[in-house]
Amino acid sequence: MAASANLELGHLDAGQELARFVAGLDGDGAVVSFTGLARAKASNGQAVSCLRLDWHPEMTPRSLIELALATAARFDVSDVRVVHRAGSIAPGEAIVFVAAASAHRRQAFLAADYLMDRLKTEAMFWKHESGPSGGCWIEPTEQDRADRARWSD
Amino acid sequence: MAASANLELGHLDAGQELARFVAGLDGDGAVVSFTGLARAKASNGQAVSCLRLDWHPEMTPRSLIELALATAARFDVSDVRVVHRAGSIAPGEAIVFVAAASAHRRQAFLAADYLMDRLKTEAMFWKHESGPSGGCWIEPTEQDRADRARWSD
Amino acid sequence: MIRIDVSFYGEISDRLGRERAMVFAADDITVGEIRAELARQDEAAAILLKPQIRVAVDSRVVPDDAQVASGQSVVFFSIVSGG
Amino acid sequence: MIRIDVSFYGEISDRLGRERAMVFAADDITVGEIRAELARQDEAAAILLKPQIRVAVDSRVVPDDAQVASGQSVVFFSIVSGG
Repeated sequence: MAASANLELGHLDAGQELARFVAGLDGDGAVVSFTGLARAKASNGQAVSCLRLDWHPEMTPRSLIELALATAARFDVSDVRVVHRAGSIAPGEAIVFVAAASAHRRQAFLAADYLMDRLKTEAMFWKHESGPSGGCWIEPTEQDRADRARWSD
Repeated sequence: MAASANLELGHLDAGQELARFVAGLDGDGAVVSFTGLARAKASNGQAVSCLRLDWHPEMTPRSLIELALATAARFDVSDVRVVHRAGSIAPGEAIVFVAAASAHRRQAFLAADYLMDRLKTEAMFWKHESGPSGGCWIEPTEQDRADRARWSD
Repeated sequence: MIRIDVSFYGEISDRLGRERAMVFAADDITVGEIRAELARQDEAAAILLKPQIRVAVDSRVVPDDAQVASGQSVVFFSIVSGG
Repeated sequence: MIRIDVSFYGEISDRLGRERAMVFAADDITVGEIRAELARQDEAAAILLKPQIRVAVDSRVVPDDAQVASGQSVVFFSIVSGG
């Protein structure tokens, strides 16, 4: 069982991350990945010109590896990976990449799903969207909280 | 809503497929992928030296696109992609790549999950594993059938 | 006279090969009749009588009472599995 | 005398900036007392009294009755969201 996390201040290339993750596996057959891309429109329909993810130098990286480890411990997976952008992100760019590997495809799906639900509500980032009519801070949505509540911890 | 399928007779590069899929999106924020790798050990524990996926020139490609279309129609997704190897596959090589994109991460997870469950039991392939003590044909497992039965169609 | 190309996919191809051409002295024939005729001709083909061996005519899966016309291709196949 | 570095993350940093150093004429102090003192000093800091504003001491999230020693760093932060 392995888990790793990376806080990425530059570019996040989901294809490259998946290729690297798959290359590092030792025999497991099922890999599920999630890639989150910065949206071009805010939930009120207005264009987003820039997303900024504020982060804390100690708490943010630690929250990522703690959530990856919790995921690896909870499911029958051999490897869990999270790469998360911080700083300024243009619409369409990848914000987050998550992958889980298992001998059993259901476990890989559950692990990636669980990790994303926890990242949405617990990763130590503060998200700010700006557009032509100003900016606002983004909190987890009701859906994010409901998704998180599906899991028993 | 888009869906596409490719029967791949050469090499399948999961990272490249994910990169291409993400590059083709138009604004959707959530991408889930599944990659299935040829296992090195059969379910009886013996080494697998080669996996062969037999296929029919018309029925096999059609089964792939039909399952991709059924997935795209069933979930709130903007794009669904399946790439499936055929022919001889060495242990560790990718057999299948599936991706689904949506504005809602739950829908992307469900779509990829559903499509894999259907591919396991309905894609028109015939799987043959060979190893040091001979070969055998692989059918969907009880787990595959149980996974498929979770969906109401 | 009907001439039909029959092929076999999956485990059954180990025993029956990939393809054979069949000729019937009849004007029409069903998938079930072809299945039965193959089992009569060839002991190894008795496996075709198992219900999990499905059949397609011109690449469309059909039931046993489906008619087959001359020149059509018939595919018998074992249980499928992708992914 | 206690000297404590306080910083603010998320929406509260719009109003309170990123960092300020605070000095207290006391031997010990709790997180809750720092919260109250900030709100007293600065009208904009009343937001810190909302329960959803959490606090970490030396990067570990703690409750309001946690003690803070001189030289430790205290982080107040708004609701987090990743992914």
